[in-house]
Amino acid sequence: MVLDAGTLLRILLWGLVSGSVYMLLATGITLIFGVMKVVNFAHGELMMTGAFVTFILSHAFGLNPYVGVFVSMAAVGVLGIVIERVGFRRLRGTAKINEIFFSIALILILQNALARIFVPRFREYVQIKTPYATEVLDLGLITLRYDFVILLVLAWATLLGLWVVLYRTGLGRDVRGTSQNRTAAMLMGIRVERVDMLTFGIGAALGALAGSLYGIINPFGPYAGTLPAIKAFAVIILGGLGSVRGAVVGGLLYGIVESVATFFLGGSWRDAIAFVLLIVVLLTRPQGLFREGA
Amino acid sequence: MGALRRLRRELIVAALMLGLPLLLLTLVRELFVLQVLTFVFIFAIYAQSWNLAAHSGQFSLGHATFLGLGSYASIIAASRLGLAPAVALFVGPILPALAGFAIGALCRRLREAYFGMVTFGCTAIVQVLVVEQFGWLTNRWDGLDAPRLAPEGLPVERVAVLNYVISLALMVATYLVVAAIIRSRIGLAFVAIHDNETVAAAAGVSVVRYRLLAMGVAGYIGGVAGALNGHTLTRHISPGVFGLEDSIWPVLYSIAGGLGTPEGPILGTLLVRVFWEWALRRIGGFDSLILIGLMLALVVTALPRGIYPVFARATAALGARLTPNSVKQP
Amino acid sequence: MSLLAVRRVSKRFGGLQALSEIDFDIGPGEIVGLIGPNGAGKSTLINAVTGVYPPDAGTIHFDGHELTGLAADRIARLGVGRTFQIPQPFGSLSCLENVVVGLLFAGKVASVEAAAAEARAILEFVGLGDKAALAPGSLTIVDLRKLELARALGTGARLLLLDEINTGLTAAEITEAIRLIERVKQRGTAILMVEHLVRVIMGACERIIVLDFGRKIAEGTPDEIARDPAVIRAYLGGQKGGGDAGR
Amino acid sequence: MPRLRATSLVTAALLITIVAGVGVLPALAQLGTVRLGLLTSMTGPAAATGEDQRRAATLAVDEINATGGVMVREANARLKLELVIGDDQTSREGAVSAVTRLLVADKVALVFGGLGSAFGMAALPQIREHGVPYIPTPSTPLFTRNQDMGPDPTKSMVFHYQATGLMYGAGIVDFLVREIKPLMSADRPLRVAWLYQDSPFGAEYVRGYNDRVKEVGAGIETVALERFKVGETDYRTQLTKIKALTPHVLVPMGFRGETVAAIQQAVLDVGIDPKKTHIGPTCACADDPLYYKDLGRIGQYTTILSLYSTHAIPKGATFAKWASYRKSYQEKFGQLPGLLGVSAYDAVHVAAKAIERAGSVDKRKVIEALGKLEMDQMVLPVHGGKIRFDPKYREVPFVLFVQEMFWDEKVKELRPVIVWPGDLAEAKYKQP
Repeated sequence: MVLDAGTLLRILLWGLVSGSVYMLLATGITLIFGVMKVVNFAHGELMMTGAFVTFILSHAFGLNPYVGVFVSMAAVGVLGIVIERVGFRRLRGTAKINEIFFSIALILILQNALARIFVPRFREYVQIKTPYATEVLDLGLITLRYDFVILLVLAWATLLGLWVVLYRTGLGRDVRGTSQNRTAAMLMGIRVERVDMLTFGIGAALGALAGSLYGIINPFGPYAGTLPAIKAFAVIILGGLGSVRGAVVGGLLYGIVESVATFFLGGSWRDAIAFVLLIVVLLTRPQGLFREGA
Repeated sequence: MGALRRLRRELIVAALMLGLPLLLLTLVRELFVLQVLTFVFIFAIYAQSWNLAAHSGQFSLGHATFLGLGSYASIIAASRLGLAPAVALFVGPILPALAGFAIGALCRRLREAYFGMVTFGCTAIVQVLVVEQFGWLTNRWDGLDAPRLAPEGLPVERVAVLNYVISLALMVATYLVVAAIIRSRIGLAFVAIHDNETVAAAAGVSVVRYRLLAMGVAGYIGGVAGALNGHTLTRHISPGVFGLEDSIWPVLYSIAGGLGTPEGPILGTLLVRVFWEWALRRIGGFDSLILIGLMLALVVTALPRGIYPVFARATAALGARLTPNSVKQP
Repeated sequence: MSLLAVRRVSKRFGGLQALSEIDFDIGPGEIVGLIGPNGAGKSTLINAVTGVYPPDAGTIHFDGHELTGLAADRIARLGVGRTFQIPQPFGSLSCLENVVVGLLFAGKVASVEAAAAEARAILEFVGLGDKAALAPGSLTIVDLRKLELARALGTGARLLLLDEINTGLTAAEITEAIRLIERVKQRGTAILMVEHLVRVIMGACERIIVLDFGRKIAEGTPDEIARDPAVIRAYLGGQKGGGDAGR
Repeated sequence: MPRLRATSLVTAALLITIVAGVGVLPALAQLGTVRLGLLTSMTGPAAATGEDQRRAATLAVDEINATGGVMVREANARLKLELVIGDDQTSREGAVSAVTRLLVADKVALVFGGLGSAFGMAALPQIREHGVPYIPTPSTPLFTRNQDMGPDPTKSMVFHYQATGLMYGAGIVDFLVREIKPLMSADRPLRVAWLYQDSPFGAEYVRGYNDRVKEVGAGIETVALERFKVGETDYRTQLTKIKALTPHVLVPMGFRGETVAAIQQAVLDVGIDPKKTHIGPTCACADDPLYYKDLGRIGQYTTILSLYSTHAIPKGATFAKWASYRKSYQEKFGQLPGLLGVSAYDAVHVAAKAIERAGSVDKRKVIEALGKLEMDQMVLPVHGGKIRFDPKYREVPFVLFVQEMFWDEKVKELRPVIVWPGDLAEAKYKQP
């Protein structure tokens, strides 16, 4: 197996790119889990809804996807808030497994609603076209499409923005407070119900961003969200439930391991390797790489 | 005799559970209704196996591992080793039982979301092993055809009735086995572990041993459901069984029915499945699936403890003391 | 021969040396008090003895068996029962069933029916006879403590470790609790009682061990302990000259 | 007490479902019609292709009913055809319950159609048990070639109306040896790399390819057999591995969306140069209108092995029906048809002809008629112009041809030119 520098660099690059998408998805999920201890398997469908909104804005209205993505984040953020109000809020206090049940129902609703709207016209797969689709940045050893550069910049800028919100704003303080100790936060006068709502909105918006970026570099369909979401769950467990730092490091590590494993073991191991990694980490550190809630 | 006396209530329910469908059998000749109900009986066994593991606090998101391995082992035993399907049906599930022990051991220190994720991961890994490493035995992606449980040469109507009765009998048998376990010291140990492991240990319960036992028995029962499904309804098995979809069914049915009770999974499977079939036939396409999603969301938000409490309150009015002394709420 | 022999037991959590070189014995049927200011290592010691986590160093023997490193459930089955500082009943089981669990597994009672009968007797003994069928969720803090004790008794333990079973009780409730512990002692069960309330310990215990910052600073009869300067200093803090100590 | 109201609401709803459950009973068959069951994916990832088959089958049924229906001697009347849809939901369980509904509830006279090989195979045991004639259109040869379904007449109710993976694999080798090898590696082995879907569909294409390479013994060296999971759309890692092996040919084998993604990622992201590496021939099942639009300019000079092309109509009289079908489909549905829709369209006509020859709707007689059937080819081109199911494996020898893609500035889409086999070729294969 010839493994020259160019090939290795490209493998790590693909891992970095898919890792960034996993990272955004995982950060959204871990925020929601951190604050509300809610396991929402339908996060993948929120991701796909975001991707489809960006797609329609660019396909039907000609809006540049890198502008449309913010509209999509807002729209899916609102959808997230509605879902939290209607569903997860009412399940608080009942059995933990009910949340999984509710998210399964959500998967059925969102997936088939998207399919009903898009499949008759666009068949199984669509892809978001960007104005820079064929422009290429030549870095000597490898060439890199503009879209990848923008993806990495957008993903990390969003993380920076999230860090600022979390550690430099009132809302951020409330979120971290509620995440660490809900009852204490309530006693301190934090309106935890409002924090739940906003956190779910932010988490959903991050999912929409992850979906839109995924939809720019890969074709996607209404059913493409479920697997990435479950892998993102494995990531937040790898990184430590509720820990944003864990989600970031876990997401990147995950993308790279998947890419390297696909290179050496072949495509059929791609999904399974993710869980082999999870099992190995959990056997050595049952609470994940970073302490919970960091 | 103590045990039988303790199960008096369950024996009544079992008699009802056996009698009503048999009565229905005499009234209804429509083959399609028989096949839908046979599917309900088989997947009620599968949901029961998930419910038993959940009873000990182990909420698996990869239960398809047991369904699939049970099916594969039984079909291979029947077609390659020449075992009669009726025997392979009970020999095959030994493999998922062992897998249950292995997964239980792997996850003995993991709880809730961690446990769920690793069990899901195991399903993905088992699929690759079945297709790749054991491809020579499992025919890789082409899958295997399953010999029929009913003797050859039997006309289609008689086969459907036979499948119906066998599945019904096995469902009721599983119900009684699980009820006996839940009512016994093992059941108490499961609930103790589910509620608080440290205190259970302080009371002398060997937490790891009982968790493994729960996963092993659940593995076996899930395997029987897989084998039964293979030899009666699908008559074929392919690696597709190890997908997320097949792991979700028992979770849906058990929760809709009501967790922690042996009656819950059966009730849940019946109601959700009949609604599913009705929606698919009457509406079909994406709309039917959206409607099913809405219905499930409504059920869980309105009835967080599943349909069972409603059913129990309703039947309690009939005088028969069908509500156990304390309705278990996980 | 001592029932419980703790030899040079130490336990460290990261930087905190929770226990260092603890030595003591408890004879069969003896009531021993374990006191010390908050964070002295009382609960850590109980958790080490009952196998919640193994000690880093030292050995623990019970009735000739080595406990160090054994799993918590095996220690319970050897006859070491305990209650928890914060009562933790099995939420989805009735009070009767809570006690039945202890009887069936640690107490090694053969059948569920036999265990149920004996559990009813134990509940009567601790004063919860009328609440057998109730779910623990509906009990007061006092009753919950009684349920903890009942479950521990159910394990047929020959040594009971009571972790602050009287904290937060009113004076009358404490007297009742002490009388209950006396009756447990009459059944020949040795008790190691962890308490803050010095008055309770002085009243009930034959011997007292005092911990401070993870070290054993004193051991002796209640009178000796009351006069021991090290104990006074530990309890009343380093007052200038300690003039008005020993109230 | 809002909680009680919600609970009673749900209980009421659930009780209705039990009563409605009886509604699961089949609709009464319209008197005097012949019911044909289309078993395909109407929901799930393959839903679009299912829709294409539903449209095409409806078109065929309407055409036949317009002529008064099918002449059935036993009923000495012309009976109308009735199309019943069985949705396999792109899943194994879905296929089993859908075919059960078709056989048991709707009591169809014949089952046909389908996209996913795995779902067709899952439904097969039910069909064999009921002994109903089955005309599957997915491509796996296992419908008629595994030991259970071999040439024994009692098990031969399956008549496979689709080019099988074996035919496709062989066609790919023949094209590469005749057209590509002389240009790119006349004196040394042709280095071929595969990137294929990890599924029954993908596996049998590779099996057909490997069998043909052994048969032909030509200088082909398979340098890579990279796989991707069904539903996966990021193949950059596998393609990077393939680029490092500097192959002469890259064969991306998947459904339409997967094939388009594989080619775009190969050329744009991984930097495989179409001038140095020939891309194709890709799968016939990718040959639908969106393929030519989505692939775009980088698809130039790539090839596709087709049974039915959306844009290129091979010359010759045998293709008259092809043009008229295409026109009526476009008029009725506003979109151009795809390959699997055409297969379903033809299957309806084959079924109707067989029922007419059998003069009855009895399954054994229809099976016998299908076995002896000989009719003019419909839309899909067949060697010899006649549709006949070979006695051994009951397959139809379809004509496969390769098209090369060229960018058409006017329509801003790719347009194909048939370059192989010689008798159908409009032009020689043009190296970029």
